[in-house]
Amino acid sequence: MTFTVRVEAQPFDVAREHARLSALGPGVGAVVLFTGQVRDEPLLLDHYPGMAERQIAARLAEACARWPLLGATIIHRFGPLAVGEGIVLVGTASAHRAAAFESASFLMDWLKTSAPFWKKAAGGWVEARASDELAAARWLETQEQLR
Amino acid sequence: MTFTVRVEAQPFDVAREHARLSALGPGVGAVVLFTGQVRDEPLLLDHYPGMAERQIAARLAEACARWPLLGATIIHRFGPLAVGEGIVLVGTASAHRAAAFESASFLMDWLKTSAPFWKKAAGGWVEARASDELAAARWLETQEQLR
Amino acid sequence: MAVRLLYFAWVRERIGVADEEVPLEGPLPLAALVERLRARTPGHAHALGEPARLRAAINQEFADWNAEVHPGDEVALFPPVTGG
Amino acid sequence: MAVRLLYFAWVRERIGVADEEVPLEGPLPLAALVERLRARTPGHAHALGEPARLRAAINQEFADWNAEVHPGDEVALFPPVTGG
Repeated sequence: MTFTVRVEAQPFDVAREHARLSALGPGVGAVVLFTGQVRDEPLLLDHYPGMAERQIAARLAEACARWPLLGATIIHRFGPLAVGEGIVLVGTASAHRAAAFESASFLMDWLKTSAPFWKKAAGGWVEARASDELAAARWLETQEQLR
Repeated sequence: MTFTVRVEAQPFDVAREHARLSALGPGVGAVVLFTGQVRDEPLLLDHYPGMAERQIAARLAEACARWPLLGATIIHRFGPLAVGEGIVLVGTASAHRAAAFESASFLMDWLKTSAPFWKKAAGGWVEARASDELAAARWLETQEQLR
Repeated sequence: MAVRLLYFAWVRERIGVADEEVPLEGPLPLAALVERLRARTPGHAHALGEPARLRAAINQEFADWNAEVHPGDEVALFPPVTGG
Repeated sequence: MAVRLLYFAWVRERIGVADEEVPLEGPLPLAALVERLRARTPGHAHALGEPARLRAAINQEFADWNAEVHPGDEVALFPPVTGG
């Protein structure tokens, strides 16, 4: 089992991260890889070093408590990013698809509302979206159902 | 927009499929890539040529009707497969993460119950799982909620 | 006039052939066609003895046992699918 | 005794510094600390004028305005996060 959190400026390598997760052992049956990328206009990503890693690691620990994961990788970039560049990668590996899908979706929803990053576009700082708060909150409501 | 369905014997290239989806234009903000791989013991995958492509394409058309996808790729392999080898790849690209996650999960659930493939292991033909039928059925129940 | 039959997975293994043509003069419910097929060989009887364990497709679309098979159709019989 | 303040995004831009130390002799609710900070410069007043638009962390954990800040703590003030 390998759980990795990285906060860094350089681009990530999707193929390498997928290969790592899929090679975690003969028990891996499903890998889900989510990537978020810059849409429509370049962005500058500000972040809070230290707290960023800490918050992401805390969300990952919660995911591990809820789903039988065999591995997970979370990478969040900061700094200037061009259109089409990857911002965030969340990868999960499990025996079955439900755990891999649900945990990756959970991690993304919580990163959106609790990882201390801020996007700045040409028009100024991007406003937080109420829909992101709702997306994260639904995992609180469904906590019992999902077990 | 590019929607691709392939049923083939050779291994797929995760990096290439991800790169294709993420390069579909400046509107792409989220890519979800699911891969299913052989767990625990080698498998032989039998399939129904023609119907396999047709069923997968039908599921993809349903996904496109339900979510605002900018592209999707579905690859299903057949023939002999070693432990750790990829069996199926489902990739989706959209502006936002919810559409990419939900459509990829939908496609996998329906492929499990409607794509004509059969797995044979050393101990014989793998039995269908009732949980897969239930996973597919929940998309019928939630069809209204999700719009 | 005939229908083309295709068999997959353990249905094919028990019957011993992957495909065959059987004569069909007019429309027939799928259940009745399977009944006829069972009489062909002991392998057919073994493969097709428990319809609850089988699934069927007519012209590459899933079909239930009440569906009508027409001359010229492609009919496939197989276990519940286990791909993905 | 002091607390270390960190500012991010438009909070940092309005205040004009990324971090600073302010004296603190004993525990103080976060809301009261922010009140004090607002009085430092017009930039602070502009950045910290609407607490509803701000979020806070104490020692890298999210904190609400009632939380107590202690001397030696690291306090961060920033807009709602927009990563991912």
